[in-house]
Amino acid sequence: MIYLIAALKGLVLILLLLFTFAYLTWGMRRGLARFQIRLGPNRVGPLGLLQPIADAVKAIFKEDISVANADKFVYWLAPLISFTFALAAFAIIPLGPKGSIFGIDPWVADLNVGILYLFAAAELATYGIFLSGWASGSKYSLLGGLRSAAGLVGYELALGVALLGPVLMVGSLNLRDIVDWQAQHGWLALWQLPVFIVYFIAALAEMGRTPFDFVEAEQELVGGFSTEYNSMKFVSFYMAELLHWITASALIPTLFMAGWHAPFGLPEIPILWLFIKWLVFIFIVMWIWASWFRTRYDVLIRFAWGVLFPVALAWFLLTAYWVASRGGAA
Amino acid sequence: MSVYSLAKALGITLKHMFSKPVTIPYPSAPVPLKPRFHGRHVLTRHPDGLEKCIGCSLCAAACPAYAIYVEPAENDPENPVSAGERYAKVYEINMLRCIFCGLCEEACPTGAIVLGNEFELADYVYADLVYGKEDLLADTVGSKAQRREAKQTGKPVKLGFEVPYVRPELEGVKYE
Amino acid sequence: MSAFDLLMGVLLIASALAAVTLKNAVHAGLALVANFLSLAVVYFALEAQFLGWIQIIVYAGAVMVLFLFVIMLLFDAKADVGLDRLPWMRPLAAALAAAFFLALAYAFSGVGPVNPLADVKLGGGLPKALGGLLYGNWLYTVLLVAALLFAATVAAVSLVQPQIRKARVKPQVLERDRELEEVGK
Amino acid sequence: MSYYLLLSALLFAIGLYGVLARRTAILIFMSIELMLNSANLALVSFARSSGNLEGQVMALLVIALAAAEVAVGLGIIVAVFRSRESTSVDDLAEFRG
Repeated sequence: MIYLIAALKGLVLILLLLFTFAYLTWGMRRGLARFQIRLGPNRVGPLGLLQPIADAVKAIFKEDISVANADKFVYWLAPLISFTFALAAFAIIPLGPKGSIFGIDPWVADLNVGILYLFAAAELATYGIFLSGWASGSKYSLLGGLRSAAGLVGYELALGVALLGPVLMVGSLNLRDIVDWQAQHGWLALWQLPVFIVYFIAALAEMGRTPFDFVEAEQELVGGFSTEYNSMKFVSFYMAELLHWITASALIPTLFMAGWHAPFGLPEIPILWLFIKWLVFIFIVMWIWASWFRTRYDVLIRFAWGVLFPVALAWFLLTAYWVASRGGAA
Repeated sequence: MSVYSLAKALGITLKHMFSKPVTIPYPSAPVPLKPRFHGRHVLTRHPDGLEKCIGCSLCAAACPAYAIYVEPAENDPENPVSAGERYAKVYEINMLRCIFCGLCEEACPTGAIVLGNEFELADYVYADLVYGKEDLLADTVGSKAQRREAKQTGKPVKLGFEVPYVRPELEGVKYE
Repeated sequence: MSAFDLLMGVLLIASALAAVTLKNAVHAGLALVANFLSLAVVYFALEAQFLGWIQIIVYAGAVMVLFLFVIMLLFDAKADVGLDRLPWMRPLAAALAAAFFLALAYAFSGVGPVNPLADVKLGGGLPKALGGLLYGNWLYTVLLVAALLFAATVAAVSLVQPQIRKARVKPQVLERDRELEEVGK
Repeated sequence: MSYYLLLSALLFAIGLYGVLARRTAILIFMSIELMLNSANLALVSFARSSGNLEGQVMALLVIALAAAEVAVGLGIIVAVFRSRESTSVDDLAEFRG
């Protein structure tokens, strides 16, 4: 019975995420257009609201071409991996308190080691990009794939070490505990400001968004890892990319901004507050996307090892000293 | 690269976000044209109705794309077509060759050929893009394709631009 | 032994066999990733949650990405493993491996079956339970491993950067040297 | 005899076969990882059958060691490839003595 409920919740969550993805493509294109003083898609339906449906129809009916030079098995496997693990990470984000949605817990899984799960999902998701780069049998794709792996080595460490401080303060790897701790003691973004910034920058790299979108890099790599993909296989890569964005925008408030709890003593409504915080981060990422340039990937690696990692490590040691001097986590 | 310039970039895009989009949704909204726009040619007339073109072929000589073909004929003194001795019996411009440079306008001694404002010239058949006198004279509004469509639907020709100024050389041309 | 145990066993052995027999190096690497992932699931079943996640993060995530990265960097696009120069090695290796397996199986035969769940006090293998041990009895071992990791990092960095000194010589100079050498011949 | 110990022994044997039969340094290296993992599996199942967490601690340390080993090993492979344009162990025979 437990498994059935979890499966149903997972299904609902997947559908929700796919719906969010569809309308994020619309919102993203409209939003980016406004940043560039354009209008964006507005022809299909009122305000262009039916655009995602038109896009979906187009993608489905497009001819599915495989490259002759490709490694068939891996070529098919890569989008699947990318898409699956991009979906997986959202499963442990709590959207509200226990039993708040019609008596059902608003999360799919409540893991004691939630943060480890997040890292696992994030790392496995890079395999999709990495393998597609190799399997396409094209040098642009291969370069894109290698860049993604090289970048991963750079930012993943900073991402992990940045979370050590918060985990040490809260004394738990469970996301629910982290959220509840923040409701009592205040936002971790304030307690742990330096690593919050480090985490945000590393998360940008993990999403593959500007300024770290060198994996795709249309101008020099013709689309990078996804050059040789089209039709639904391309869409699943695109989905994975946007799902990373969706997940990270929900994860950062959960980890650092008290998740679903209301800020400033406002009335608590499950989902609503997380949704608002989510929108804020979606907007910030889009804003950065519209404003900044792309870095080279060696710049990211140097930045990650030379700035992000030392800052995160120093802050972790500081937090460890502070927690130890208080005699353990709160 | 500095934090300041990154912040400045963010500020610029944010400012742009709250300014009015520059996009013109063209087919549903008219395009405001610039005063020096080079559109489809017009053969203008004198106020008394006589054609300005005297069939001298200077425009054809000036045309770098060899798009103009003029065949002159003597005017009937009783019933003149143009103000001069001769008039253009045939005046054709191949719109597929024309590069809209305006040299014909420069070369014309009588100011007969003027590059007007129309630009919606797309058509299906090659031959339809060779514009004759009847398509170019001042009282004709719209391209061949537009006029064909207007004839089929029974509505007046719909032009996709606004004329925000008066050009004196476009004598007698009315864009409604 | 449940159906789950059997399934995981089959997955483990099949992916391991694929990893050592597949011709294409990237495919072999992927089989190894599958092996590590199923091993992580086995760890979960054996009440070693933390270890299972670490297995996924470190092995499947970091180590195998490095492996595949090097494979893609060094091999050509198809990454086929070259010709076997010692064809008689294969059956011999199989025979040796089989003998080793029998020896191990004999050595393990005295060990009893896995205890039923009731009388196990592993605490699910969560970090809380592990931490006490890791930073208690095993503290010095952990420190030694940390020192080793640090040494390995330094070694890896210095290993792959030996040509920096060479690169300081200007390419034009190298070219001139090469030409002089050719003239000398 | 425990089922997981049997699996562990089998994995170790497969890894041994890989080490002996493969000719490419990276693939030999991957087989060694397989053997390390089989040892880990044995440790974890010992921990499970004796109700003692120390086996898991040892497995954790082995994973950390493996990470160090991979860093150095791949570094060596890349360095050798740079000077020799090959990753086959047969081409490295002149390293002996």
